Amino acid sequence: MKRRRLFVTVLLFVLASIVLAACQKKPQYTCTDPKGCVEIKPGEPIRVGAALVFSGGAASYGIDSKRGIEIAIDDLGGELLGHPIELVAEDSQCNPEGGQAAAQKLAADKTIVGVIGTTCSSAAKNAAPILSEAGIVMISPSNTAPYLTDPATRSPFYFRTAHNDKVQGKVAAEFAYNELGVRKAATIHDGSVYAEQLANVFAEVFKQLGGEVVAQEAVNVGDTDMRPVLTTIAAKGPEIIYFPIFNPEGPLIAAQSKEVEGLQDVKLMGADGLFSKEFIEVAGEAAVGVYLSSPDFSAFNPERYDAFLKKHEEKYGEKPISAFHAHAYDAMMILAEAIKKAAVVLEDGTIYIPRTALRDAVAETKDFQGITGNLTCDENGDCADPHIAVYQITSATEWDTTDPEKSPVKIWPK
Amino acid sequence: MKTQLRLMFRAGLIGGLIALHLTLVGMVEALNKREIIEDIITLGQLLLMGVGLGTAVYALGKLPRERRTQREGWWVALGAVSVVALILGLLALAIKPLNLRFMFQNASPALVRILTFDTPGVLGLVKLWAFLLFSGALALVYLYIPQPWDRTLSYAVGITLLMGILRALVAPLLPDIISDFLFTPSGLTQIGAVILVVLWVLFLHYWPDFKARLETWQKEAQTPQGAPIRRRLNIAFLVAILVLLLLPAILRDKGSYLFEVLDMVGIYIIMGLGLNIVVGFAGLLDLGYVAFFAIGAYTMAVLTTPELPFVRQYIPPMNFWEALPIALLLSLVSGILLGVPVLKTRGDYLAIITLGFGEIIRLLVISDLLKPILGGAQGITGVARPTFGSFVVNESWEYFYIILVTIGIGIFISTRLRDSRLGRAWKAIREDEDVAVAMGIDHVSAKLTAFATGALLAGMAGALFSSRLYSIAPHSFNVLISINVLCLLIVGGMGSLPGVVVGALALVGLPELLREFAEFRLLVYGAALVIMMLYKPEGLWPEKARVSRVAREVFGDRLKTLKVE
Amino acid sequence: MWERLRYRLRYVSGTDVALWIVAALLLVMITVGSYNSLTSGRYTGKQWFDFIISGLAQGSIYALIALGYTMVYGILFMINFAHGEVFMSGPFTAYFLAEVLEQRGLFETNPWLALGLVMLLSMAVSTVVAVSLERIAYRPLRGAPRLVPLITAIGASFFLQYTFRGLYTPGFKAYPEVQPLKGTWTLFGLEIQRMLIAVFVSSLLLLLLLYAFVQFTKVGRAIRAVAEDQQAAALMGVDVDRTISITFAVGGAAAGAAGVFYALMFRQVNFFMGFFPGLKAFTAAVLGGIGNLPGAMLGGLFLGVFESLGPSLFLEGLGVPAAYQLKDAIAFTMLVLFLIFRPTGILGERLAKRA
Amino acid sequence: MALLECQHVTKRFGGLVAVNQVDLQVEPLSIHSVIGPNGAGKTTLFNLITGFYRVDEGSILFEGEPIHWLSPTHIARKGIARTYQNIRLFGDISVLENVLIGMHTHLRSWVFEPILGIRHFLDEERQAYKRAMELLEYMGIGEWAFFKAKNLPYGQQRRLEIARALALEPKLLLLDEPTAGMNPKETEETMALIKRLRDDFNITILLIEHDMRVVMNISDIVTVLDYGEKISEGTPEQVRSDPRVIEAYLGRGAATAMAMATSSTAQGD
Repeated sequence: MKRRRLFVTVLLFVLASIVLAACQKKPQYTCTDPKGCVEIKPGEPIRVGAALVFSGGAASYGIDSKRGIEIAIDDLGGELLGHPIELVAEDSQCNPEGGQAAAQKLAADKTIVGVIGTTCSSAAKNAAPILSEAGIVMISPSNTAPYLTDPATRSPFYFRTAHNDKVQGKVAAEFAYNELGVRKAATIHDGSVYAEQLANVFAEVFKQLGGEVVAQEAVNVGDTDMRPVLTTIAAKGPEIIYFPIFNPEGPLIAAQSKEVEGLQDVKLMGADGLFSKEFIEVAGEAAVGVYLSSPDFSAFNPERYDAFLKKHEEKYGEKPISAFHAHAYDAMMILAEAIKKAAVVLEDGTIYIPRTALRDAVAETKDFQGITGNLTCDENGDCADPHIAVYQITSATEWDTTDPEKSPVKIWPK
Repeated sequence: MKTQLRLMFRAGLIGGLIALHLTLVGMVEALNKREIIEDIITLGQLLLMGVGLGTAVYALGKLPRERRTQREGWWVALGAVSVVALILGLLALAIKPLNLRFMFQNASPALVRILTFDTPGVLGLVKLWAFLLFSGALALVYLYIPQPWDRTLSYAVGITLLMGILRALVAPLLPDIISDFLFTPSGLTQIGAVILVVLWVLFLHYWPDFKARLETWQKEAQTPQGAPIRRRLNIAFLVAILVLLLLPAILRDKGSYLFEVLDMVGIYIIMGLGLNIVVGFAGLLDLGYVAFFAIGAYTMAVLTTPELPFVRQYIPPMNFWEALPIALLLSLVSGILLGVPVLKTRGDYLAIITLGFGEIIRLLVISDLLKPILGGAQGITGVARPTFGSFVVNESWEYFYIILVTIGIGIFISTRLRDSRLGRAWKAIREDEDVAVAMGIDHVSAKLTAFATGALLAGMAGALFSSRLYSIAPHSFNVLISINVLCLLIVGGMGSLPGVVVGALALVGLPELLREFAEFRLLVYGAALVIMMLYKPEGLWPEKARVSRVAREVFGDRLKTLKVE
Repeated sequence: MWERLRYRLRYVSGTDVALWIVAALLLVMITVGSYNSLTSGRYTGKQWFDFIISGLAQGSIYALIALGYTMVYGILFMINFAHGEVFMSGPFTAYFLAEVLEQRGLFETNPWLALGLVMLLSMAVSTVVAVSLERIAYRPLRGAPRLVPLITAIGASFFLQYTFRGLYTPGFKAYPEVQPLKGTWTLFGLEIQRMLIAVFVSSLLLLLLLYAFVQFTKVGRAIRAVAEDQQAAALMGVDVDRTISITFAVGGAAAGAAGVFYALMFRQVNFFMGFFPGLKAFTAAVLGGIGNLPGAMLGGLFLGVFESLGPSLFLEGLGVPAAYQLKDAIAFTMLVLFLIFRPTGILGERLAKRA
Repeated sequence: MALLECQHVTKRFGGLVAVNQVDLQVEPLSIHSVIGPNGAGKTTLFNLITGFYRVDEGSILFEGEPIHWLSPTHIARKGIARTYQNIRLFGDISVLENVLIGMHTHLRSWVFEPILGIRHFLDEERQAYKRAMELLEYMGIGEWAFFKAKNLPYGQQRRLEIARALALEPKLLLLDEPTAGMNPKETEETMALIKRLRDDFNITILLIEHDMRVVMNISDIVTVLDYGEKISEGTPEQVRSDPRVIEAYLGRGAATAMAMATSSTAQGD
């Protein structure tokens, strides 16, 4: 019986201390936001979620973006409004179930202010509605599927800093038809949502302009020997091959196309998924002459990107490993900016962030000086710089985005 | 003396290598961001502590029991831990001058700071050493705690830390007041940790008493005069079941993530039950099981989505219940169709052929060829959800009930078939196909039935999966799913039905909860599989010798005179 | 009459009939597709030749990996799922040496020496990984039910993949170029990439080396003896553990060498690079007759050519869009057909019997 | 009419002729032994009869019907059961279930009956369990019913294998060296058992032995194989004195010299 008394005493003690702790809380601000507010007491961190892909074959995109976010946090001095920023990274994988699970997990955590992610559009399809329901604003650094910002299907709390495929695919097609003057095109995608969509948009627009799409081919992620598919394409006699895919399949296509008879003089064009130094490292000499579409770097101060690269190398011991670090950096910065705008700061340092207000603050982002361009969020959640430029690689060794005269050289619009 | 030195260095080297691996892979640094107990210890430090503790335990384990608490034990354990400290210290020192970062991306200044506890110079190394000595000493302290308390205390600490790690699961389930008090956003508060340890110690201490009482009740209930007790026990049992069944509905708002996880576990359990019939009962090693899962999921999606204009020309979108039988039928038929060629092959060839089938299905799904029908790389959105009248099943906790019912059906089918003529035929084929055939068993139809039943369950799981997700993408159906299902069978215990549940919880549930450490999820998963196979190859819950229902009925009391093994 | 027919077909079952029908359908599809492709004149003879050449090069890589698979299978009868990771570990590690050598300019001044050093390191690392894998993960499991080592191998495969990912980088690393292997050579009046020839020739050489090793050395004899019957070999004084270790070491070294060729040919390494080639190599090993060294080689080449030729030859003629996407489906369909109609592979099984 | 009839049965493995033009007639309810030295083709003959090997030439008739084109499953269903030289039990399942598997052909249920729990199915199962237990008890291993088969002692495993074969209710039972690995006492018990089996179950038994002496007492007819060919056939006495048999067993040189000695030893048994 003695034992039982001990047990009861301890239990009482526990309950008492909990009640005491609960009584200390005194509300000073009444939240009227329909989706509620995040309360951050002095010394507590502002918690930002990152739902990106960290496992499987696509992991390098997610890790790349995560590093971009971390550098952004460093650039903010690790804090916002006197509160440290804490990044909560969850693996959203590259499929709907991963997106759903990661979103549910983040949505269950009431201290999460906003989420950067997801990496893959397929994951975003499921994550966006869940996070919107929970009132968590979500900015994706790399989703490109038109579906996500289509007014009919978009979730209200969803934004992105990556380019809608519709925009970029159209620019590429127009450039090829009008500027390069080619009339026969071939496309290659890799079975990813991004590439397939881009290739299709390109083909559609190219046909509308009056061109002919002679081949629409596809490779698989992980393929290394591209000669057969290139030989197939060569037989159709295109003047340009559009391959809006990723590393390393992209540079392999560029490199091996030089080894396939009939393709030596065909023009090659990729998209922003390939716009990184790694492209020339793998493709070597074959990279020279390749066109890549990308946000227009001359629209803003490109030295910032260089500073970013320096910090990246310092922090992670290597160059960015994929294409969406800068987009992620900008996404984090936009979020931080919006938090500053929306937060209600009390005297003792406690801040309240009304969720809908935060969303509106993000939506109002205008002429934001990011490293991927001048960002303005439109009413559907597309925040990427609408100015897309086409660059041409002119050197197999040099990669300098700060100087428009050096490779890659900006050639369109002039 | 010499053997002790050898033991010390051996243990130290093993521990040191593991510590090196963990640090250079980046685990320590990544986990260090998570504070398990506020301002006291991070998960990364806990990991290093675990290595120190493990090294000491390993070294002590090699010593005879009585010598562990003597001076010898102290020397060996702490010496081994010091070797670990030495190795980590050398790493911390070498990172900068040798530019290790050129090769090992995680050999960063941040790592050095963690290893030296933010203290530059020699003092930092001393701190590292002291920290590891402390963790090694824990193993020795354990030896000095008197008997029942040593275990109780260590379990309590372990469970408390686990609660801190799995905060995302536990905290939302508690009322806000309590969870705010016990948990920080990343782990436990200091008071919370103390309280939880105390509570767990008390619970674990009284648990044996309680269990013993329960057992005496049960025994009493079986005596003729135990009717009232029996009645009370039955009521308690029913109430417990009822509460369990109602739990999802009670917890629905707080536990949306929990049920997200449980749904996924449930779907894997359904698949596991199906594959258990194919591999566990009939012994047919199927590595392409994801094919049937994909067929179920895609049939459901194609038939019910408003998208896909090509298909919609011919068939209007169906609702969930209209599409379900078709999905099941198709997966059943595909099970038979894929089963036919497989009949001719055995063993590893069977494995590779089925693997090939799985890949073929995935490639077809993603291909431009079938894009008008299957949606290609973009997948399909707008899959129907189950409806009951005007009620639409929408939330994950609502799906959980449907999944639960399906699991129930799966278990029912499995148990019924296991002890039937067909089940025996499967087992015979598994054990020795030649002899089975010589016994007049039609191995063709037995194998095809196994494939069909397995495919049916996988198709069901797939249909639920796609409906629950509302949209599906081809990348979800890769070979990893087949491997995962097979592994959960083996981790749970081949052929054992409770093993399927345990295996799914261990291999799907746990990694799901640790989603934030996903960078290391498969690393840990792989290591766990290897360790599991090395030390417990029969699984966590192996199939025990059973006496079937009919046997119990037929032989009745005679069973007691027979040896059961 | 009916009796006679029934007697003739006495051993044909319903399953066989079903399979024959499927095979016949596929065959018709293949023939129609090929006929259409060949008569449409889409491709010139030179282009068909190019398909075959690039198929042979890719196939040589498969073959190199398959050799390791097949040796391990021949001796332990287990699928070493982690062999793809052994293949990855070597060149991924050797990348850093290559990078240093390139910075020092050795690839310019003495490319063969540089290549040799990189190759050596890669083989050493792969060997160490393979041997420790055997020692730590497989040896304690000898004699366990077959599924157990398979699961262990799967686990080890994940573990290795993510270990190397954590150690080095989750991204890609680009290998330096080797000048003498750039450009083309003219053989029989045809221009062929030097790299392709180099890979093909070295895989042939490696095969010969391994074959000679297994066939003519004392250790090779021990390997064959263990493959034939472990217990008997042990009774005859063969150190079984050591022999198995050596087999893993040899398989690992071959994988390390293959890895460097892969890295040179495709200019990039990554932690995931072993997974798909590993899967394909296993398919190749099975195609050739698992446990059979020349079979692995033949299977690899066969698979490579089929993958390269198949989409254009069979599928395009049938009007399949983006046919190249389905090349793996072709490979696996062929594997399935092969296993059904010739279950022991092209050259038949067993390391012991045929080496 | 003979129950089983082999007509000119031939089986080749590559260049090796394992069974060459063998004729065999097994009379109903007889105990017929096939003996011969190691490698004489006895087990191959069994595998031909049970359909595991394909007959290259000749035919095998069972109850007057050709069975050599049937699959092993169908041959088993015609009523031929067998045991193996190196015992092949279903090791990981219980002894009782091993016997139940033997009854496979006499039960009817498949997928739906057990799932739906149809009464007919349950009755059938109960009957089967009872019958299986009876068989086990007949063989004297009833107490082991719920042991895993692989954990039985060696002698018990032999008995279980026979019990499993009997569960098939065969007309013809093929026993492949049922006394292999037994000491003389066990061998004698087994022989007595075989005789009892024939009488209690009314079955015909075809028996393989390589030790000639073992079968002499119980066999009605003995067929001697050597290098795949039938070299002698007849009652035990006839076979025992056949010089070709002696030659096969002892070698050509010794044959004549040892003829007397052998026959006297045999008589001494």
